Amino acid sequence: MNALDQLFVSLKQWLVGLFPTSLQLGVSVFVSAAAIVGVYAGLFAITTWLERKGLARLQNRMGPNRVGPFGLLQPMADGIKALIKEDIIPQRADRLVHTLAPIVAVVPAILALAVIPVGQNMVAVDLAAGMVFFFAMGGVKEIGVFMAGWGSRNTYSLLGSMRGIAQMISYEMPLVLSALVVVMAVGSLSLVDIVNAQAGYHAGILARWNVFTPWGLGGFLLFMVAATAESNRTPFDLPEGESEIIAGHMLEYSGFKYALFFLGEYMGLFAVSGLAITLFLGGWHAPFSFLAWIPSWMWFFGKLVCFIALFIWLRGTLPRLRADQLMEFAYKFMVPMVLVNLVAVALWHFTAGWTFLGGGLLRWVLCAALLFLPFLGLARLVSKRPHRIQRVYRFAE
Amino acid sequence: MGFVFPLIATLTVLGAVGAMSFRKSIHAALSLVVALLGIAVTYLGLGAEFIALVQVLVYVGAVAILVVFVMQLTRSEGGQGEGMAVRPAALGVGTAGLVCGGLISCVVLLPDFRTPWPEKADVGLARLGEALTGDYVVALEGIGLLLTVAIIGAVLIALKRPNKEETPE
Amino acid sequence: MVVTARNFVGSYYDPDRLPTIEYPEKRQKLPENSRSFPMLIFDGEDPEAGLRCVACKICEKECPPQCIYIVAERDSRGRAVRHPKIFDLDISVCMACQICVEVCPFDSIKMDTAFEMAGRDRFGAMLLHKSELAKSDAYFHSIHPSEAVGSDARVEHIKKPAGRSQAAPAEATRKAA
Amino acid sequence: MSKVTPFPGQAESGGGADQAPGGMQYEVSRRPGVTDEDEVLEVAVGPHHPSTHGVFRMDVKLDGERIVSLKPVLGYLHRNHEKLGEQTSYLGMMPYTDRLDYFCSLTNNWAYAIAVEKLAGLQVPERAEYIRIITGELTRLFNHACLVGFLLHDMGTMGTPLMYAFREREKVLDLFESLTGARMMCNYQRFGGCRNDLPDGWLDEVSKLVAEFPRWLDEMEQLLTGNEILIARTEGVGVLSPELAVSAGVTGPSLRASGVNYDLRKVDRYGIYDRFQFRVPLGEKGDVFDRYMVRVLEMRESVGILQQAIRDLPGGPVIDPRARQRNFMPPVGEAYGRIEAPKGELGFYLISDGSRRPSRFRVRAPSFVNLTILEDLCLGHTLADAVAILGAVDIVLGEVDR
Amino acid sequence: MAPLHQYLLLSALLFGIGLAGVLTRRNGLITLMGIELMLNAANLNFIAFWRHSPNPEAIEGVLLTMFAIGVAAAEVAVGLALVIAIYRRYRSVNLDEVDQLKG
Repeated sequence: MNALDQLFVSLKQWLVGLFPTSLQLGVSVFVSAAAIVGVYAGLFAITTWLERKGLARLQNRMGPNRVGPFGLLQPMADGIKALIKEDIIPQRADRLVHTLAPIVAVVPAILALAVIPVGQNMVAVDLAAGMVFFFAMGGVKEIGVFMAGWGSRNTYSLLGSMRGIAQMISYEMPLVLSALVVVMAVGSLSLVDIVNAQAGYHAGILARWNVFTPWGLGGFLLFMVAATAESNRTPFDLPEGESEIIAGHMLEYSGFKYALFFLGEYMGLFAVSGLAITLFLGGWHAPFSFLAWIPSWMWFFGKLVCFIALFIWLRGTLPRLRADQLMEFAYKFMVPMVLVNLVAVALWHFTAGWTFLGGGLLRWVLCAALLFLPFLGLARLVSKRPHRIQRVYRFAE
Repeated sequence: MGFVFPLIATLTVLGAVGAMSFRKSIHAALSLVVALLGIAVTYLGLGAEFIALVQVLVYVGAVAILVVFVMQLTRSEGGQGEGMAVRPAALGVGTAGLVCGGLISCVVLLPDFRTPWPEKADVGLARLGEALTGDYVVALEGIGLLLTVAIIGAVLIALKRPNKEETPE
Repeated sequence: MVVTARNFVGSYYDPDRLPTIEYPEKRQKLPENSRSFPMLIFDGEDPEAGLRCVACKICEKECPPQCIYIVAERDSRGRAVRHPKIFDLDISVCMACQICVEVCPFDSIKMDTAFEMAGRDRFGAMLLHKSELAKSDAYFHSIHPSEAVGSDARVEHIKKPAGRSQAAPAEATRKAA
Repeated sequence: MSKVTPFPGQAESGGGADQAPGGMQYEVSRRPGVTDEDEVLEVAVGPHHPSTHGVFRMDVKLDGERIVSLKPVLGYLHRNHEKLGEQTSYLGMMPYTDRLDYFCSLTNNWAYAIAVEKLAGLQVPERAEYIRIITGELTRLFNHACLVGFLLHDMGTMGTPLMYAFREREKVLDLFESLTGARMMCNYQRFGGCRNDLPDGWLDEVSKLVAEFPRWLDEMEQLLTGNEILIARTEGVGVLSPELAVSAGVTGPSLRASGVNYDLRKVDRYGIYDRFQFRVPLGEKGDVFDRYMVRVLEMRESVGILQQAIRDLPGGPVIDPRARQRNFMPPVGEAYGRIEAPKGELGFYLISDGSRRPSRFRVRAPSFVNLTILEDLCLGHTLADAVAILGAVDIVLGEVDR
Repeated sequence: MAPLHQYLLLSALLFGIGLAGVLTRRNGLITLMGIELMLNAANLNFIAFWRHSPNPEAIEGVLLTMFAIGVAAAEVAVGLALVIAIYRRYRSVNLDEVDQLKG
């Protein structure tokens, strides 16, 4: 099955081979870039369709079924509509900042995708410090949000962009620290090494993924919460809270620039889910050894679609958090929990030597306990539910 | 690939000049971001890949946003358009020109800056890590302490004290 | 979260969880009582002669938004004939409240169920004239069967077998339904 | 007085008192310590806004995210309803009452019918009373269900509970269409009873729906009441103290959520409500969560009433045969008929001078009165809360602006 | 890679621009940005000389730059806090008006 697995790699080598050696470097860079943009833009179209159909089915509706069979051409229709729509720039807006904002919002998200290993030796750029590159690109995205908010000189978009930046900054720390846990365990910043460290199978069956370790599970959950906040998805979709500030920083945009913003948001979503898969769910490894014959890139994109389905499910169900609750949750719950997780992985590292009979299990339970107890304490501090909601409702005759 | 450095250098200088001369301070902040990105790319040119990434992460990701945030808070992004105050500008630019001229002259005159680049092993991250936690661990802990103290100090200074001393009306 | 999942899965097999009716292809069966815009009833074949309406203008007076306009026919000597020359109804003004049906002593105006009245022209197309409003009694029986039976009894009572008598029709005996 | 700038960011117009559209000047209550030059951001949560339940504007002054002052601006949907009442006959006004609170047309008809019956002293047959109660309680069911849906939609769920509520509402609207002919604009009640009798098979449709409704309610509660974020967003937000509620004349579920036991069905015992056993849920704190819970509990009570009404629905005429509809001329006098509409106390005040047209046609709309306390609820909260509070106050602009 | 002296020229130019900005502009934020530029120019020098050093294993230059970036970030944080405090007290950001020593 190696042929199918390495299909794309051999395809690229064949393509690069066509050119004279002097041009080969440029061509291989171009082919990788084209592959990334092509694949993820296609995935973006599928996700918009999936989102509309999924949300509809959650809400007892049909979802698009008029444009093409089962509404499959709906993303095409949306794209054409975005292109045709008139592109209005508010008269008082700051032209340059207003037009540059979508570009600054989209480009970093796509660049971040370059670092994620999609399949066996199928990674566009194998940086030694891949993780730092990913988070650097995450940082640049915020400037795009600010430029959009400030550029359109509108109170709602100003409020939206301020909320957006505050949210992104305060959730960047838990995101980076929960990813740091894996770096400490694996010992390298390069994503390819992290995926290779998760190769192999426990007792021949279960894959050796990080998520099956206590600190991995904790890290995964924390990472997912921070990722939802970082990519502005419900229940943290405050910057573009429709019912309050309409479309937040994207308010004064129409036509193609508005579509660019959504492209940026979804690329951010793919990037963050891709990173979660690489760090905790074993990148392109199969979960069980007997399933290993399926090509590697199919595993990666399969998991990515599952993540997208999870985000859509979340978006259909949960209401939105308020701005101050969001911040309180970030600093009072996420940051302490992530620090505890660092301690847990250190404990895991130093108890690696316990190979006696109950050692593995005891080690697992010990780390899990070290994580779970602070979780209970912090949850009580932040949550409102347990002690204050017993409302007694009198019934008058 | 020789043309890369001059292009990036001019971009950085233009960004820096913009950062200092735009009337609207928001434009100044955004052109500072351009300058910082230019410097990050020059680091890549020099082979210090990790530093370039850290530079983008710290400066563009955090410092620029902080500056822009404070501009919003202090309502100075409108830019009263004070631009370069004429009289002191001559003095300021003059002294800066002198300092910069001195630097450039010593760079141009001293011969030993023209020697070719030696072979440099790629700085492995692992070696960097060991050095940091090895013989430079004191500096690492020092920078950690410094950052925490700075954050706490910043919060205390900027804290909005509604009651204690009312701003004189 | 579980509830939305149950709805998501349910929408594939449980009809209750997917009530959508794809309108142009599949149509919802309208209940018998449903009403859209008024129509004039005529007996027999000829819509002009068999028109029940006697141009008494009660519905024109009673209609809350005043959307009916009637001009009675004049015979050679200028005396009003019990037949409307013009009976215009502006369906952009009409709010389908069925007051005209209740107050009409001659059961000549009833509520139709055809609701696809969209037209291209905002004013002309929306003003339905007598010819477009007139519908046969058989059609009335087909859309409102139970109501039609009741109205037939009253109509027989009004129309004496030999032509319409001049005596005030059952004004005294009839109450609006 | 604070300066009024209709568009944010525009040059500050000169000093001027707070101009309400009608030229009325009133002091804007404001949190101490916040002067105008501070970062007071003026936002017009304008008539064209996704969560104002219709055309309704709130001029909000924000200090950061906190609301400093909130001034509701109404009148966008004013259709001159009451003057129209003085030019149209009594029967002609009945279809217009559907357009007041276009969400619950049958309770509007009922209130108007009660007012005219009080004016003319008409008797309503038993069967008509039961039909009125069945249609009234059905309206209350889907009104509260849709309110919960809209409230959650304002708080950010992408309309999922709203769609579930609309699914139930569709069933009830189909019932109304088969009974009265139209889904929303029913125009079904007449002075002295109802326009036509129940079509056959209608009643067991209703009982089937009433049997299924509690199952839907449990599903909604499972989705919402235990929801951590909903509790965080509504608990302690927009607290309405009983004293303020009573003095401001707030009625309906918002009043009962603050713990005041005032339900017209128990106070006036109009129609034949005294024959039914049902309880009135009262809240404890009066915040948005209580208003949500009181409405959910009221839905359960309404289901109980409907079951009792279906069980002992008598036969007999649907309308008092002696009542005249067309040239209806009530004796000279005045009357005020009021019912417990889903949104509060809906009242019609009519003065008759013996002619075919009322000489004064006044509507006491619950939404309008409940809206007066919006600013007191929202002071100190953030903009997101103001939207949730407005959702919980449950206003419909057709009724507010008349 | 361009010869070493061009990198030094670039950092000298940046330093000059930063200094000019600090000296001429009255807005507190622009001065902070000027200081930021000067710090970056210095870091650029460190990296240029590190790359130029004959000893292949030397990484002191990179380490020093990382610490310099850390210190610069801390400095900006405190500087901005000061600017906010000044704004709250004097209602404006122009450093010329900040001339009273009283608290």
